[in-house]
Amino acid sequence: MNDYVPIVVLGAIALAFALFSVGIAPFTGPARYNRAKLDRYESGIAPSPLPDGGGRVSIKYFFTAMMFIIFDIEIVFLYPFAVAFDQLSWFAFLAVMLFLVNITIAYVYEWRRGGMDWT
Amino acid sequence: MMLTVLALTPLLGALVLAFWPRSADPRLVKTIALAVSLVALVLAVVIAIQYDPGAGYQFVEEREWIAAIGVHYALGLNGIGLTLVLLTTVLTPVVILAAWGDRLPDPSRTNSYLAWMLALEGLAIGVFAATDVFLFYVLFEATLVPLYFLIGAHGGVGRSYAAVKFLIYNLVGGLLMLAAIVGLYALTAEAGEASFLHSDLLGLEMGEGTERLLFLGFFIAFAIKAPLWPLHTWLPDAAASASASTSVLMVSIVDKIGTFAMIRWCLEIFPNASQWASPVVLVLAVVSILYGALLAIGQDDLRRLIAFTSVSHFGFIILGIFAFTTLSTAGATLYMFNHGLSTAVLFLVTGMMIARRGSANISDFGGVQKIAPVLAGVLLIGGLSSLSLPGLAPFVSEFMVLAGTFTVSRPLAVVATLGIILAALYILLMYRRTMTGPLAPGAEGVRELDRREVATLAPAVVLIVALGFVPQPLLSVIEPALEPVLAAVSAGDPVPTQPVEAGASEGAQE
Amino acid sequence: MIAPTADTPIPAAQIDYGALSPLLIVAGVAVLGLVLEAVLPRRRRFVIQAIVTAAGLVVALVTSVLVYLDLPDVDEVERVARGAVEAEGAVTVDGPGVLTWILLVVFALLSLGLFAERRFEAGLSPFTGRAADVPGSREESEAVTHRLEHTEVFPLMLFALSGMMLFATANDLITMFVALEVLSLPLYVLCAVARRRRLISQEAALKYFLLGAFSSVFFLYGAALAYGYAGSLNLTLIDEAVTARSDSGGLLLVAMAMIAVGLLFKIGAVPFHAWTPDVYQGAPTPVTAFMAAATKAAAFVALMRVFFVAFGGASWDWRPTIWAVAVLTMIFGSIVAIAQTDVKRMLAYSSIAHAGFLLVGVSAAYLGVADGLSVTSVSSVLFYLFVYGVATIGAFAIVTVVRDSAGETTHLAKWAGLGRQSPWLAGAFTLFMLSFAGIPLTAGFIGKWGVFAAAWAGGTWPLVVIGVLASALAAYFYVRVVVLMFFTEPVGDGPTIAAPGVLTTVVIALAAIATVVFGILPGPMLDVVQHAGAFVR
Amino acid sequence: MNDDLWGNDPMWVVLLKALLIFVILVLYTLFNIWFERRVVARMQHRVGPNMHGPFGLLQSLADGVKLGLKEEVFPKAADRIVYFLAPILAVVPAFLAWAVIPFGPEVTIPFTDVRTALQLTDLPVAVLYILAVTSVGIYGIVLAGWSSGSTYALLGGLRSSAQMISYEVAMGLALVSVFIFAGSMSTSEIVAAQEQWWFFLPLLPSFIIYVIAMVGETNRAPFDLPEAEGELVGGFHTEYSSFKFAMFFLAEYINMVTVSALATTMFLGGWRAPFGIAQIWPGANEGYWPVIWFLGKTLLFIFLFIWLRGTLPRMRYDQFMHFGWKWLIPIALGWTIAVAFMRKAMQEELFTQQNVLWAAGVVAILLLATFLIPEKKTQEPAPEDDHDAEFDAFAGGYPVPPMPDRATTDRDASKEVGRP
Amino acid sequence: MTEYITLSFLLFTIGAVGVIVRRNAIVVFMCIELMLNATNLAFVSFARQHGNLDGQTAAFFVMVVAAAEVVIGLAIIVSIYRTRRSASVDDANLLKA
Repeated sequence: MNDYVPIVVLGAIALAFALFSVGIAPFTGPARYNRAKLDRYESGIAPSPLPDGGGRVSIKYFFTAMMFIIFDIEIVFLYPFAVAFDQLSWFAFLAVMLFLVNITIAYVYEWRRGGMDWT
Repeated sequence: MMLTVLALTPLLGALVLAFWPRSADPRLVKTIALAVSLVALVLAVVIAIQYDPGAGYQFVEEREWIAAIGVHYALGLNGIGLTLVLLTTVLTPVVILAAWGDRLPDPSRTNSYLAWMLALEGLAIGVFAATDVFLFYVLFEATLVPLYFLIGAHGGVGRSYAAVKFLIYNLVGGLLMLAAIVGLYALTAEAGEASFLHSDLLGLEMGEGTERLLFLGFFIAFAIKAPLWPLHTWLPDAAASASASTSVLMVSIVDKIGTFAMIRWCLEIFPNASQWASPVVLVLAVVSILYGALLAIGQDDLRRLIAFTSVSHFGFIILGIFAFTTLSTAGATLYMFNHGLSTAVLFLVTGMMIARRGSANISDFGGVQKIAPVLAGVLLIGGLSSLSLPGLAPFVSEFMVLAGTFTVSRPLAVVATLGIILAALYILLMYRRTMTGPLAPGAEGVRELDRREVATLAPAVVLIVALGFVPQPLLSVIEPALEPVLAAVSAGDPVPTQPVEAGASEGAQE
Repeated sequence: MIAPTADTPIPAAQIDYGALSPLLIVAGVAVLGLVLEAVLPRRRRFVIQAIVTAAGLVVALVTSVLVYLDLPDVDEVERVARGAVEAEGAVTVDGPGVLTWILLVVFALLSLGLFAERRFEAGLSPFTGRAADVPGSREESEAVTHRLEHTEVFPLMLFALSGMMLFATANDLITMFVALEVLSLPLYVLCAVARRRRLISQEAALKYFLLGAFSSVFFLYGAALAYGYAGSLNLTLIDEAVTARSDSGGLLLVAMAMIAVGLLFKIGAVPFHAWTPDVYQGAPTPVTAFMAAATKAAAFVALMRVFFVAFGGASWDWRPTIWAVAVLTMIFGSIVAIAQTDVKRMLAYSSIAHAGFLLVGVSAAYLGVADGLSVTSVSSVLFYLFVYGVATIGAFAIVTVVRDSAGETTHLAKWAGLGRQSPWLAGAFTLFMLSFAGIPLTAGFIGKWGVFAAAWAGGTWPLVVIGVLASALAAYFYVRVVVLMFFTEPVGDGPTIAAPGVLTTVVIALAAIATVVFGILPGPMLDVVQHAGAFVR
Repeated sequence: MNDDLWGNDPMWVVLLKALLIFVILVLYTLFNIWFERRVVARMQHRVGPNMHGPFGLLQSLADGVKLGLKEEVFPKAADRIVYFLAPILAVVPAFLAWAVIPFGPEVTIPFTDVRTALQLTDLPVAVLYILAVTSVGIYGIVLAGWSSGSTYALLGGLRSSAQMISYEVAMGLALVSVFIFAGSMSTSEIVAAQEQWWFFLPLLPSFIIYVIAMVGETNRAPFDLPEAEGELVGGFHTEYSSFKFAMFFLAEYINMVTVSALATTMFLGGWRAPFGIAQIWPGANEGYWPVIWFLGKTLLFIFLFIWLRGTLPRMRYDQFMHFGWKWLIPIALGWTIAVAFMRKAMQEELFTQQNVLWAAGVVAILLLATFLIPEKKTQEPAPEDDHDAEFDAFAGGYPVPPMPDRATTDRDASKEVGRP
Repeated sequence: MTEYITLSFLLFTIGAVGVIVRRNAIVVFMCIELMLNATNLAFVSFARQHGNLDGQTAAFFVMVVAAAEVVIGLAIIVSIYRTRRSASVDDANLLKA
């Protein structure tokens, strides 16, 4: 457990620094009110109202997130496999290869069905 | 094989009719149905002739059916079963003939109407012949389906409600019996080989509590079937909505399954529990007798009236059975047969009256005997037989029941006798209101019986009269069959060796 | 260069691929389906997918049967049992398990007929062309004009099936959890892709998903606690810990309760039934059929496996709870079903009631007599699951046929007079209803008989009595439908009966035949379930 | 892992090391900003900052101070709490990642006899830890974009996260082969495993993939789409000013250093002296010298970043995603499988080391060659009436400017129909 | 060790309460994820307590399953949101209760 104490220490230092910096900002800078300044920036034109909840975003972002989850999980499985590689038998090796083949099939499927078209 | 053939004949007939083109001439269809039922009757008679009264179960068939749970396809007839098989086969042609002129809600469905009747006949024969309790249960429940459709699809006003009520009541009973059968299975399986055969169940060892529980499961099912107060309420509704032929099948045949099964299954397999329950059952039976009779008096609907008389009669039958004397039990069995006949006559005649008048209300009739004397005469005979006039068949059986009961419990017998008086009241009142006096307005259309109708009613009337004088052939068949039953019941009874005397002394003490 | 160092080699797992082959085949064909989806041109996908799926299922069926015939006998002291624990303790290939495989594959084959039926929607499948489209939008009508179809339903169904098969044979709580999810996730998706009434379908999917995920977390937490109690997730080892327990086992009780929640949810037992009616109603009818039949089968076998094998030593702790749940489920399902006006909802409540009846069989925990064959909890539940599943698929198949211009007409009032219009269809539906009601000479009767027999033998006769009374209640609403179809005048023009396609006809016919045949001659099937024996541990 | 080395430092040593890392990172960032500006200026034939301090070294510091003196703005539409926390969430993980980066071997702290490793701590899963912690930084970006309540910021945040997670996969896959060779995820052990061979040689494709992915990960040119000034103004930090903006700035530069340091550790032998030096000078890998090597190698990567920025134009978003998902990931996947097979073959002694090297080389060259093949226009079911069709600026969900020969109107759905 | 179990149980309870109380599908879903993570914590703690790896392996599987669940769940929620512009569970009421 002691391995993690230094991380906490470093984290505390970083957090203190970040909090301090962000915290003193109101005192270091000027504060001159200006309505336009507090509006959101939209390239110099009057900002258009935002719909509730930030409006709709493209479903493609959702796809990307989903694909990431799938592949990230794949990686989660690959890391222990990689670390223990030299101790593993052919069985484990082939099992992981089979797993990779499965992932590849999902990948090909997604590609073919247009899940990766960003244009 | 004889019994299988006998049961299969109407079933096959039903199948043929079900697939017969609907566009076919209805008369051809009816003729086929009648022919099939007559074949069954002939077969039954052949069986009856071959039957040897002293030899226990006969025409036995036994085959493994569901080996995994020890179910057999086992048939066999003893005297009681034979009596009821005869009743069934006799009444079915009568009923089909009576249904000749039935106006169905949907005329194009004559096929299914008759097919269901034949199916019911086949199943009923199977029930009376089954010697495996599982098979018995299956057929017992299966009879609900034809009856349900007969009431629901081919009945009159309120048929849908009546059909569902009928089904639910009987289903509840059936399912309770199912629970009990499950229990029997558990017992036999524990004892070694699971079996449902009547012969295997006879000497089954079971604890007192278990036995009573199982007995109740069976008994409630049968009490609903043979409408015993207070489980009878489905019957008047069903009878009021069903066609006359259906009512006959229902009351004269199917309801007999209840009383028949009390003897075969309750008494024989659970003798101790039967002993234990008999006081209550006897009281309920007497209540049934009086209640049915009283309500019959108050009825304006002819069909409901007959239904309530049946409740009363079933009270007698159950009284006879649970009195556990040879006399009363034999009387009860005979009563089943006789009641079947007399009720059939009543239902059919009133059915003809209702069809002519277009109403089932007694108040809509009056003075009919002036324009239709034969019809009135048959109604009178049926009625008189129902009130057990000496010389007609039911008298013998009712007397036997009362005499037997008298030796067991005098008060009950006395109270039950009141039922006879009440019976006279309701029958005669009904007859007077419908047949005598000035011709009621609207009743002019009540024609005299035609030849087919006479032919329909004749066999039953003849049998009623004949059996009134010579009941011996039937009794000789019935009595030997009852011996083992009573032996079983009294074996559980610690004190008496001669049931009649013991019963008498008991009665005297009360 | 760095030389490989094999300091402490991890041994290879021993896996009998032959015994697991049905499972592997189903999963493999599902993956193959994905490949096909990726490489085939759109126009030919549907037919090829359907054929491949069917072929895969048939092969799986044959191998399952072969595996079943090849199961080794276990020389247990007391009872008949066949099979062995495979795959390093993760999967038990035993009699009941393989039998469940067979059942599941049969259900899947029957449901496949409904999945692949393209006769009703003007030559399109019952699934939406493009699930991403907003219902009623221009894109959707475009999808229809271009005759788009989601052919992924076939692989999805196979994935769900593989999950079910694994679920029924898992010998390890975590394997079971994974299987639970593998079976659930495709079903969630399948629920959402109805062609007609998409909003309802999506809503059903959402409810199913949220509640399903919720309950599976309960299962999982229960598994975690069981692990905490026993130090292993393996059912056999948990059993050892439970049998040898010395403490009061509070942890164990909580674990069992939570695992039970997860499993009872899948079964649809009260009080975890809330999803059933909504999902059954909203999901595309073929999916409902598949789900109703197969999920229930898999979940029941899993339930029994967990509670008989792992927690068998604590049976007196859990049995009263299961009794209570069984009673509640039977009565609640039967009573509420009476008030339903929608066929699919009514069937859903009926499925709840049936879950109750099945639980009666389970709660007895009757393992049979020593050295003899008799009705046991396991065998009776298996038989019941079979007859219930077949009748359910048949009934839902009929639901797909009764339609009007807006698709299926599931309102009961619209079914009035069906018996006049198409007596065969109505007759078949009646048959299924009678089987549900447990009328003799239908398979449902033997099913009910079996679970009640097991319950009585297990010493819970009050449950049997309550069960038969609930059956009578249930019979009431089944009969009501029959009354409606045969004895009631049709409203307006009555239902329009789409001429059923060949596939649907075959499905209905097979289901009806099975219902009758196994009602009259249940012997062979009963023999089979009894010879399956007990769970191998 | 050496058990008595990790987790047994006295508290003051830990504190000292943590502080040192913090200081180094801040200073390094200031240096890097200056370095970048100078190098880019040189590439553009300019001079770059040269006024403050020697060679203008203090320019960044001056800029930083100036930033701090700017007015702080809370936009009207912002979600104030999240808006406030986002920069913190971005910067803290950036620092944290350095907890497990090895700067050097075990040394004696001057003026004492305490021995300690030049590494704050080590974990059995150190690399995983780095990946995890840096991923948390993405939250800072997404939340900043979301909480600003501005379209530009939101789009920038979304793009940024989409981009980072897309390249994270390739990066993660590239690391798998390193783990296979090192047999560990601990940074110190990975460095130890590179005693003979730096991994970038046998694992050249992994190295290349990693380097590409790391540029994508840090939102640097040519992959700096989230902050693409031309289209998104400033991306997720459009609405930020003052110290909060400075935090994002700091986080970006630290991340740059982090991925460089990770690249150094994973592929370039970490703190080990460059090939040859150790042979000539035995003391090169001892004491505090390795810190020099380490920082030098890191600076090499920083230079690469700058070089890329000075050379390459920014990619379009779809090109970027296309490249990541359809090139990097399959190649990384294929390479990983190949490495696994090779390693297995070595285990079974099917190959001699020589053969493996050759094969690796060949494969690497082949893979490199694939980059030269122009991508085919595949599968696109050739839009029948491409030119006549009305152009939809939002067809794929992203605003795309119209080409000169196309008119802009609403949806062009014919293209979508082809794929359900 | 019990602290970890207690914490996991607390998290689980919070998640469960959240599922029951909250109406937004996404929030409900996140609560479920919280419960999954609580489970993971329990698994890992028990693994430590028993000194075997089963629990850790289980946590692995749970993570994968949770990810798969996220994919499916979000897809369903998104599709509902697209058609109704609302992620509230109460707004999904076409199916009568």
